[in-house]
Amino acid sequence: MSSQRENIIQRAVQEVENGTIVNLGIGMPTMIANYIPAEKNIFLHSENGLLGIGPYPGEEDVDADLINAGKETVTVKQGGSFFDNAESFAMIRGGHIDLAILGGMEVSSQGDLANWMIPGKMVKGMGGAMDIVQGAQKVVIIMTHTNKNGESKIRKACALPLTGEKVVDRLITDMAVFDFTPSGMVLREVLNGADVKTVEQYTEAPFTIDEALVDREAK
Amino acid sequence: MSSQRENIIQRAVQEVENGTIVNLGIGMPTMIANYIPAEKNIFLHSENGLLGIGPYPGEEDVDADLINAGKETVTVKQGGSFFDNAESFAMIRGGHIDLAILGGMEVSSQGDLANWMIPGKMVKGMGGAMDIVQGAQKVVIIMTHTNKNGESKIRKACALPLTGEKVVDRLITDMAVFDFTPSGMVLREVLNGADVKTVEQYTEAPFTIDEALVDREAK
Amino acid sequence: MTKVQTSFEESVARIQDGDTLIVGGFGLCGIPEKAIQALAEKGTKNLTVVSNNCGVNDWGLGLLLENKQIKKMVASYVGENKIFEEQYLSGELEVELVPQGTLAERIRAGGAGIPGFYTPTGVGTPIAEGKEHKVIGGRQCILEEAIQGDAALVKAWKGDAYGNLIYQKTARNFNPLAAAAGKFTIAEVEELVGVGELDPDFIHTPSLYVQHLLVGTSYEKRIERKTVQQA
Amino acid sequence: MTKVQTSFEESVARIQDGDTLIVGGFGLCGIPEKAIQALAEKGTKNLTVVSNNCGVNDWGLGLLLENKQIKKMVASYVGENKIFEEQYLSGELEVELVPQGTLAERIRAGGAGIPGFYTPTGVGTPIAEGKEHKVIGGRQCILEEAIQGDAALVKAWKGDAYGNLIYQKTARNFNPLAAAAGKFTIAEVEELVGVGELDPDFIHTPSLYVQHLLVGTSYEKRIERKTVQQA
Repeated sequence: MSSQRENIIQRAVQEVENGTIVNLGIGMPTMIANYIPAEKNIFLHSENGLLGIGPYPGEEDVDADLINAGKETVTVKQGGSFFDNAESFAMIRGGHIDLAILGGMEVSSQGDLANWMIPGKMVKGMGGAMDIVQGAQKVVIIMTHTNKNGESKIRKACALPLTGEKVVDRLITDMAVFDFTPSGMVLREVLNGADVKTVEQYTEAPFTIDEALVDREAK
Repeated sequence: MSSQRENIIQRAVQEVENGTIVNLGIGMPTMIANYIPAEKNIFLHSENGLLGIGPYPGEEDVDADLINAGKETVTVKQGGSFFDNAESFAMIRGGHIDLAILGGMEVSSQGDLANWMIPGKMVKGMGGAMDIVQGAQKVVIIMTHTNKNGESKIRKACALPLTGEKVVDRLITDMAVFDFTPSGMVLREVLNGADVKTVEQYTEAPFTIDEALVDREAK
Repeated sequence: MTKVQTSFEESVARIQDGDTLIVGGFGLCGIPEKAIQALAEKGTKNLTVVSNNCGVNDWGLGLLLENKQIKKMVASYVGENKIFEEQYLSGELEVELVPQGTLAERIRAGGAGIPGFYTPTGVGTPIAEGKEHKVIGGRQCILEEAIQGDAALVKAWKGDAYGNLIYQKTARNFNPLAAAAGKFTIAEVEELVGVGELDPDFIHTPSLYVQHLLVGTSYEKRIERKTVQQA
Repeated sequence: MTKVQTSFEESVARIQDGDTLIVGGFGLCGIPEKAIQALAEKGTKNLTVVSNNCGVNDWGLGLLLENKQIKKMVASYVGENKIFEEQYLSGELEVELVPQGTLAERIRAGGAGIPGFYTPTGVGTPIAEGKEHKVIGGRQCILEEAIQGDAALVKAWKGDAYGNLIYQKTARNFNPLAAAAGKFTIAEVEELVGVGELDPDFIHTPSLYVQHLLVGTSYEKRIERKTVQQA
């Protein structure tokens, strides 16, 4: 794993609070599970119908009937449960998931998210992402701050088709943490040696800076 | 039981076909269960969450957790199942019940049913009746032909508030059997010694007479 | 992470005057006896109670009626209760009658984040008055809205410390729906089992719907109509 | 009264050219392997298939794609299948992408007689285009309609002759929803058990949703992403 991705995951795992129900998106977010400290009792929700994802199975325990939303073989934790997809999304839509951490392609200053479709490319489908961003109590997006060309993925407005409008609560990149508040996007933290100036340079979307952060930099 | 009610039940039980799923309303319809021949394999649906009502329990098997929609203690038949009320009415609304037999206060010539509310009297509620008349594949109403004052309960239009509009498929009284078709209400059978003339006399609603019945009376 | 509580009194203290409360049970079958009793003792007032029925004079939700704790009742059938009749006729008690299937579906919708749905149930009846009508797939329907509770009281057969629940026979009825639709769900069980003892394939209410779990003792489980086979 | 059939070939012959077919499964997990194979052999054409995914090139619904039996696919994610991509890009295959939760709810609604419902899912996205919008309880929603199938194919773990079914682990997924939403539901099981052997408190699909029940043998249960713990 690149150190960039590793850094993002390390910061993202701090979002996971003890005793909560968490849904992790496919890809980088799934990897967060490996970093959750053992003393935190978390129930991971998998939208294909499982509450309480356990670790990957040993070779002898691989079960084709027990997979996560990424179609990987998994196990079930003690106290977990299985259910159908209507129930699974009732949990999501009904606000019973405390935290969802998903990947992103673009995030706008008003908290719009695009993460499912690139026009002109083969459309694979949105899976459960549109439901999750509407339903989870807190939606955290993790993504690299810029694309391969060094351009900001945090845009004034998303150019890509949306997954959800005004749905992002927090954005974690390799450089910064932003919150989306009624009064706009706020820079809360700078990460991994970046400073506010660098963040401003690589962020297309306008944002304000948390007072505490201003104070810290002033020191 | 009055012979009038007994006659209605005897005719109504003939509606119950082997291998079907049947919902019986509270009161007189519930009693139909006792008349279903043992060789017919029927699954009785109880809207409080039971498919496969068995006979009343023996004294030692009475279970407060096992009741029918009339709140009577019952048993469960082999191959039966329990479910919650959303599932129970999914079965009803979704068209998975083959036949419902309910009591009636008034039925109109277009197949409207009133059976839940008398203005000026204390309203007890409709329970599941409004769902059942909309959802069951076939709705059969059983009631006495006339009220205590000898007035027709089969009306041009119902005077009482409706349970459902154009929902009755068949009406069985102590005197006659009517079907409700796109071309109106049709008298199919006269029962218990009544003749067409008597039925006409005691029926406010206009109806046509089944050809086969005309032929029979002509003989 | 355990949701086990020991005091019904303290648990129901979460419920505030004026709250909307969803209560499981069908007739007196599967009702949360202990939580209702504690709430009657607590005396919380001006409640909107959503439940298929309203108990009988001296049991179940009838206890809250007797105390005049209920401002509004949302139910499908309320015919078993004299006090109900008195309070309703005197205008003290507001009543919303909802067809049983629509009530179940509205509560399910509340738990499932479905703000509204169309149903043919009630079309052409007094229930449809003032509601939006729409023809979908050739069928005339009315719009019904979700019901959510500030709290829900449910009764299960067994539960574990995380809040996983299973129900027994027809005592399931509205309980799983109420559990999901309550923002704060208090579940009472006859038996607390160890975490892992409930088979994950056969859990009726997954843990995340439950906030408090209490063990009740000496359940009365009153029977409204005891019917037995003639020997 | 028994619903047990012995020939997958005869059962799938109920499905007509042009039918809408709801198929259980998530990825390759819990798919009705045997009925799909029989349908591929039968060659029924112009199908509208509703399923969360569309199999892989040489397995599951991919077999029907390969045969060009599918006219339209309704799914939430179709990224695992090269043939799909080809047919889609060439315009041979019509595709309706539906958010997974909306898809599950639309199928549930089809089985439950709810013609339409409002959901916040998809608001502000391409999914919402052309759909009726309504604010309910302060939330902007779109109207989604029920999906019913002329037939449904589902895979369960165990079943009895009446058609009661139970599923195992995450192989449950869309199967109970599909079973209820199919006008003619063909269920395949790994094991046929005696009537009365399934506990009535723990039946996932009650008998009335199933029309045909068949026992499949030597299930392949292919795994898409075998992941194991590093020792």
